[in-house]
Amino acid sequence: MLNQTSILRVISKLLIPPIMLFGLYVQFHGDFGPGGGFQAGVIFASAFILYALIFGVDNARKAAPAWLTRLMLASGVLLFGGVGVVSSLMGGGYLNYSVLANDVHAGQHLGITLIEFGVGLTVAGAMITIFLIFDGLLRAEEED
Amino acid sequence: MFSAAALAILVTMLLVLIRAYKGPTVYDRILAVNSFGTLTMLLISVYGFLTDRPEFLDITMVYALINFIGTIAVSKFVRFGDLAPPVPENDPGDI
Amino acid sequence: MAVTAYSLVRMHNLFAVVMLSGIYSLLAAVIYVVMDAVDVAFTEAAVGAGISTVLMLGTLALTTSMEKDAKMFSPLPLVIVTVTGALLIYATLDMPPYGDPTAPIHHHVAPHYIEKSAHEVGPPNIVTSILASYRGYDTLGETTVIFTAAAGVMALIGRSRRRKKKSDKSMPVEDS
Amino acid sequence: MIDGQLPILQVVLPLMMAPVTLILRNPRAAWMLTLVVTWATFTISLSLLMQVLDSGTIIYKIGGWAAPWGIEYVLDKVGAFVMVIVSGIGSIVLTYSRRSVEMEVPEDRIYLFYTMFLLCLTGLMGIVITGDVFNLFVFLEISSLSSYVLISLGKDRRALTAAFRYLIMGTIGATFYIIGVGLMYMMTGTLNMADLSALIPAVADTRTIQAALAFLTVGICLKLALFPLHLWLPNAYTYAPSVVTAFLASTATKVAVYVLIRIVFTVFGGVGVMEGLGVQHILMALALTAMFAASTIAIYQNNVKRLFAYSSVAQIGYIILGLSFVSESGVAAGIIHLFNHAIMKCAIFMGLGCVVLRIGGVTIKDMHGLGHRMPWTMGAIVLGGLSLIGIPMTVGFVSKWYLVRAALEKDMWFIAVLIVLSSLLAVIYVWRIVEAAYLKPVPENAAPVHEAPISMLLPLWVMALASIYFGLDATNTLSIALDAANALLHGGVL
Amino acid sequence: MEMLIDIASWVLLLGGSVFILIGAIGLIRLPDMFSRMHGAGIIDTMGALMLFAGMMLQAGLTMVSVKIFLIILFLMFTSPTTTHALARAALDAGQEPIRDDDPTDEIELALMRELEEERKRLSKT
Amino acid sequence: MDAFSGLFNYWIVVVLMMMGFYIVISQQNLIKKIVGLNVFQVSVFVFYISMGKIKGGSAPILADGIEIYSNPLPHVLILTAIVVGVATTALGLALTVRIKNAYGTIEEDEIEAMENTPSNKTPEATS
Amino acid sequence: MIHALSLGGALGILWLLLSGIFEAWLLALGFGSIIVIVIIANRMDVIDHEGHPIHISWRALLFWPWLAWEIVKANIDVAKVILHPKLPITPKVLHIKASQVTELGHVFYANSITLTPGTVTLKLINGAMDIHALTPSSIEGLLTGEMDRRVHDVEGMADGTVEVKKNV
Amino acid sequence: MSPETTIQAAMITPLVGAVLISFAGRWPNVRETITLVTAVIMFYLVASLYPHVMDGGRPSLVVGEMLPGLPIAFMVEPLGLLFALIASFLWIINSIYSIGYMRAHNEKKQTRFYVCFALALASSVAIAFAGNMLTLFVFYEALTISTYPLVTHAGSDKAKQGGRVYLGILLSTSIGLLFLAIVWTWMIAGTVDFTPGGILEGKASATVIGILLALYMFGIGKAALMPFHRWLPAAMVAPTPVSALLHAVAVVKAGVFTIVKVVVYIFGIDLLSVMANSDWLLYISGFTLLCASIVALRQDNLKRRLAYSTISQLSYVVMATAILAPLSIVGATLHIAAHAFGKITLFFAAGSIYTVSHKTEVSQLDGIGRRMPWTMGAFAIGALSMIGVPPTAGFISKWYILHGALDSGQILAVAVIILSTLLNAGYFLPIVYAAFFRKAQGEHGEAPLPIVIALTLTAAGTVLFFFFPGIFLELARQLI
Repeated sequence: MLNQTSILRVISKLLIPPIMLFGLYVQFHGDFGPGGGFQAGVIFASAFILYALIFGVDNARKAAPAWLTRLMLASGVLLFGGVGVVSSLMGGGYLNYSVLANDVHAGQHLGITLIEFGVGLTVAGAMITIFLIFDGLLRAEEED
Repeated sequence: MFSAAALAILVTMLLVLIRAYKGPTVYDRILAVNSFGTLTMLLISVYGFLTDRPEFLDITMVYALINFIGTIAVSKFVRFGDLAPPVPENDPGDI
Repeated sequence: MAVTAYSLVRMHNLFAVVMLSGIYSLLAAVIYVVMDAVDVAFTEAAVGAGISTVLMLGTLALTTSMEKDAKMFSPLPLVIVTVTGALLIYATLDMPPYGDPTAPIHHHVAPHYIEKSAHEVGPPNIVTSILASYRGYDTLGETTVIFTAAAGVMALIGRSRRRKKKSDKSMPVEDS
Repeated sequence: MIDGQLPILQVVLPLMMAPVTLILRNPRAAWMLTLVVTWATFTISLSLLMQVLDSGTIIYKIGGWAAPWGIEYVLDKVGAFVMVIVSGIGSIVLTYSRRSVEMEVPEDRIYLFYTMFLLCLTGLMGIVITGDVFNLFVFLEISSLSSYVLISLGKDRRALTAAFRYLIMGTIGATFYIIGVGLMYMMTGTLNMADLSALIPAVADTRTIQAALAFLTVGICLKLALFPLHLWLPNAYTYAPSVVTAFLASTATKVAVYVLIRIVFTVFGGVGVMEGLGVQHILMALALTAMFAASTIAIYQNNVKRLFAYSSVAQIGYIILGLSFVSESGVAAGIIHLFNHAIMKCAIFMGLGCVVLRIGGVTIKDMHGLGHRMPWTMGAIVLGGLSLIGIPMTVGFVSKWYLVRAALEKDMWFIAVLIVLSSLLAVIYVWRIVEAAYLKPVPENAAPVHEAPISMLLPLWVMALASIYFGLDATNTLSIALDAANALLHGGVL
Repeated sequence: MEMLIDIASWVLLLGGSVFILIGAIGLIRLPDMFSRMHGAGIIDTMGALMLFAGMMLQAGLTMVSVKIFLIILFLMFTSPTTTHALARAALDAGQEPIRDDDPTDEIELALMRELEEERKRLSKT
Repeated sequence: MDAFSGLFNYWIVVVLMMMGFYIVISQQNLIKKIVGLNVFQVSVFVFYISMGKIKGGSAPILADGIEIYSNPLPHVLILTAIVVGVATTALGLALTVRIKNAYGTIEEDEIEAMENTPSNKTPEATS
Repeated sequence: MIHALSLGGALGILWLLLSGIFEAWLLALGFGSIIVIVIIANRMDVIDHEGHPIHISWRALLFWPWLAWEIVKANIDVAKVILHPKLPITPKVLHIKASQVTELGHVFYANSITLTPGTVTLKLINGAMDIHALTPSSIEGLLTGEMDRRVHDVEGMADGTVEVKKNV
Repeated sequence: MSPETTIQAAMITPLVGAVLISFAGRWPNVRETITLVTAVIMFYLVASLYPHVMDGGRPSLVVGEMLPGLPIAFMVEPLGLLFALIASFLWIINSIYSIGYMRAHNEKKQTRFYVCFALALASSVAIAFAGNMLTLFVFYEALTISTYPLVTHAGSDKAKQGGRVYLGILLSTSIGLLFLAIVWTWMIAGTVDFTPGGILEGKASATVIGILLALYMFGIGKAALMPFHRWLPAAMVAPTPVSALLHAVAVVKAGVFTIVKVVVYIFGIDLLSVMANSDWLLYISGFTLLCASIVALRQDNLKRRLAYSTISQLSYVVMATAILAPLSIVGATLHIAAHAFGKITLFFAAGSIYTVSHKTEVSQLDGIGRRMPWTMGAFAIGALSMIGVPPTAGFISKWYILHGALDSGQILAVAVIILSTLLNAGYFLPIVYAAFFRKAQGEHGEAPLPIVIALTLTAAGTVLFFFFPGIFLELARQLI
């Protein structure tokens, strides 16, 4: 991408960090307002998609290599499941967060935050992966 | 008051939609969709005030965001995708 | 919305179709907001208008943006759809009217959430409480679905496409 | 303490291992892990079955929330039984899978194949065990999505279109299902099965509930490929990798049937609904059509996998027919056929997988003279085929016995005759293969062929012998099926 | 004061409504894609600004206002960017704006020639 | 008349659903099918959400001074369902891409035509 | 480094603005988030003067109101045209050289032009832009070069060191 | 060894044999020795049950429950023992014959042949000892399946065709009719155990009984009642030892055996004799009897002629059963045995002719008796037995049947028997005549030794049967 897209480039450089922050904000404020892990993941990923759109897939791949997205993808599920396992190990049922802390509320809160984070991780990972694959194919085709 | 605004927005949406349907080029549609997105943002915000629960502006933000990224993606797509719309390419380099 | 849907049927330019489906999704989101489902609207906005559209565009770029001309009109789908629709309309006849606070769904399970969730779980957003705690298991499933989709896309069109291409050529049709 | 957690472990174990295989990325390691997991689930489900048989239905509250508010797991006899089928087939197929997968799936996708396999297993287990109609939908989708991927991993390009068609029809089915669930929810306000079954009688006369039943049934029938809705199945089974075919053919549709049982008998309270609303007759008609139409189509197939795919459609007809009798022996016949058909189809498709491994194709022509070239493989396939026909000493006979009995009990003479006739159609298509394998000469230019590797033969024969064992000694399986049928018919207790 | 703010916000809201309507009409009436962009611009800028400002006034100094402010900020950054991106895409695809065919003055002609040369140069590289 | 207005909402939703459904089953183009599927599903979601709405209710986020909340449960369900929907879409699109690679077209009837020609020949040649 | 810090700071403010909740737990999360984002941004290589223009002076604060006013004027202008029964438009494409030094400046200028209805930046190449204008009056506004000057002012004394970097 | 263990052993022996044979496939001598040894052991085991049964013992054995309430059970009663005795004894002889035949023809896949043979025998014995209808059905089907590879042994298109007809008719009748009948019986009676006097008495209406009887009679396709007789001629493509197995040792015998067993133990003679609507069976079997004989007259292919003869002979048994007189039942039982010996002799002879001269048509057999005196001698004895001329086995059985028919006043049956005897003579005697009194063609000698031994033995058996019918007669009498 030559400097043809200078407008896009500059603006998106400006915007990407705030978008990511917004994503994380949504992630952690799901308790209070609308939103939660899923939406946060999507927003976070969309920041990344924007980056990939502007700076190209290759750069995007450098910033988020395959192993990283893969790890995000997997660890989100693992985190979610793990919270469940831990809670059942601690004597509650599966996904019974109340036992995670001394206080029911604190436990629930901790649990919810953790699993939402897991959701967010997976979703972000998934979205980035899917997008990059699609876009990567596109590039590959152009090269042909 | 807000309802008047909401009504105006709805009418506008309708007009914009007409453009989106009529085309005639892809770009007109994109333009229309983009405006439509803005209108949606406005509508949601206004509706929030209409029902006295204006806290949900986060949604509006998401819309703004998605609208932006969506349009960028779209225009990038029509620019670089190998599927330029069926426009006779008489002399592409000329303005 | 109906207009959007209708024109979706008629449109042949796939690109326009994708744009319209984006609009459709936006409209749906507005409706969600109107119906108090802010979380859902949030998600629909992000997903329907955003991710889906982008993905569809990617696919269009990889395939083609024009649909072939209309084929012969076949009545069968129309019949199926009419029957299904009629069945649904029939089903609506005994439904509680829209927005009726006395409808059964507002009296069996939901009140518990509304009244107790703050006490039992904590967060003021009831949707979050249900999503993450009461029905946390659904959410686990949901996460898994997303995981499945991503892994599936990886499996289908993931990298190392070059190699795949070769193998595609070497054995195009197995039993011919 | 672990004991109490078994039900959840059953689903969560494969679920959590799926990401691990994704991270591992090593085909062999992924296989090993998956193998361990599937056998573990099998063990667990066996012990759960014992537990259920001993002490009745197991209920597990997820997240510690009581039933209508949270999601609960309910494992009754039918569920435990189906779960044993699914995990058993899964573990056998997986033991068998390594070589076959290496051959049929691109190498760099193998670990993803196992990821998908685990997810599919998760989904199926989740469906079986859950006591919540919406949760069921979620797991249905997990299993469906992963099976779309699994199918499209086949090398033939037609696998792709097959998977796509499956995706479209499967999603329509799932959407119908949620429409149905929505309608039910609208009238009752709950999603819990037990709760629903308690609340539905009060509103059973409303048109909404009737429509809900219709939508649920159609949606599930799409998934289970009941006759006019089966269009996705033959191609999907034909072009999917053999392992996938073996697994899906013997589990996925079975689980869908299970869902139908759950909805119709547990949620809607069975007898009244079936008889009152004419569902019974519709299902019966469809099942009979399936049995005949699909078997007839099967006779004309040249691709053996496709042939057996159509035969699956026909066999699903048997199962549904059994259910549609709404009598104890009928439902028991359905359930037992569920089990039996899983075993025999698994054996057949695994056998075909061996053939693919060695010959490269499974058209009738490829099978020529195969009886002498791959005696063990063909032997197992023929055993499976005999079972399909319903020759005594095989599991197929047991199912047929009960089906006919159920028909006669209801004085449905005609249907008994039809059942018997349709199994004669099975003779024809099975015998086409037998003749090709044993009576046709080996093609002259055929390359020398070895018998399939022992790692594949062993699981194959375990299944083949199982189909004989359970044909000879069906008391255990039958008593479970009869118990389950009894429970389902009398109040549909979970 | 209360009253004043109310009136101000009403005016803003009404004005915004009028402007978005005008923008939409422009979107319909204007002859080609490039000129329509101006119509869309009205919606994005004036309309949105006024409406949001009206809402801000209603909300007073709360989180809501802050958020609206952020939204406006975001909009002001993105809206021209998207418009530009779109225009570029259209141009690159060979879409040409309708122009008044007789150039008003010499300067413009010269400018255009220059432009054309530059285009050619670019297309070579 | 009252019943009519109460149900009118649902009827619109039903019409929408059926349009989506019609697109899915009548269209030949694979992408359009997926779009149709989306429309179908989204309409179903709207149906769910409209179930949960209570007249005069408010979004189910607890706040002071608000008494009536709409039913949050459908929202939760639909959140999940949306995710499932997008997952399906992604997979469907990926499949479409593969199909395009393998066949060079994404029109169903053309694909069928391509499939039938060789596969009809093969058995004839063999038997 | 300084960019990273300032980005962190800006993000911190943003977080507080968005969140409005000052609980320790959430603040900690916010802090963590910011660190993560800075790291990612670093990876993405978007932290530089373009991505985070701290050097833009306070003059921006003066510029924006002016711009807003311009926008209003232009809006009314275009609105008139649109509502005019004859639709008296004379679309033209102009070529303009921007006087700003940095690309950031160009972008600012271009965006400001687009933001004012009646003119749209079609193309920006090394400070040379094509502008599509709807009416003669909107052209006039451009040809006076006032906006150009003002943006230049905002850009401030952009240092050449940064200038070199960006063309790499 | 207790009788129970003996039953077990008798059935397991051929299975073990089959396994051993398949392992010994590479060494023909070992393989054939095993076959013979197995056959002998099995015969010994079966025979050792004889005294026990004669003493009135009914040793039984329950292997396990196949379906709830439906065990796989065995019980030795006289009829079954008779059948088992015949089958196991003829297996020995047939094995000897097979060895000669198969070696002389250099047949391929001999191992499979012997394995399937052993399996078929195992099934036969299991059928013979079956304690209930389910068990019988199970092994009935096993017999069908295990003989299929034998029928299609040649692997040619013709063999395939024959195999199709064979399997098609046998499976469709058994699955289509017999199976239904069994399930239905079970539902009516709550059991399918073989019980003296029947299990249906007083449990079902006359119509139902009639339908059931029809289902059974036609469902037992192995009894080759018209119109389900076509599999027998079709199966003639098989090697001669297989034909012998089908016609004499196992398959058709299993069919008629099942019919007798069903009539006696499921319906009960008393039940049927008071029912007016069982007469049709008589007519059908009579019709089959005559028709098959007439068709046989017109066959030039020797084996086909024999096949049609079998069809008609089987109908003797069915008819004898249908007469429902105690004596005729005895006759039916005896005829199973008599026909077995006679027919195996005939087939052995046909095979022997084919082995040496490759002649298959009746018209080619002129003067062959001079070149192959042993063979044709045996053939003559067999033919006489078929006709029912003393001193052969056929006479005794026919005599009992006639007696029974006369006793119960079934004049029609008497007429049919007499007529068919004439027909039998009509299609057998010309062969014998031509073989011995026409001029010979071709140059060849007597058949290989094992073949000659085998057919001599069976011919001798046929004659001995006439003089010492005691063994079988006693058993048959116990039946009543």
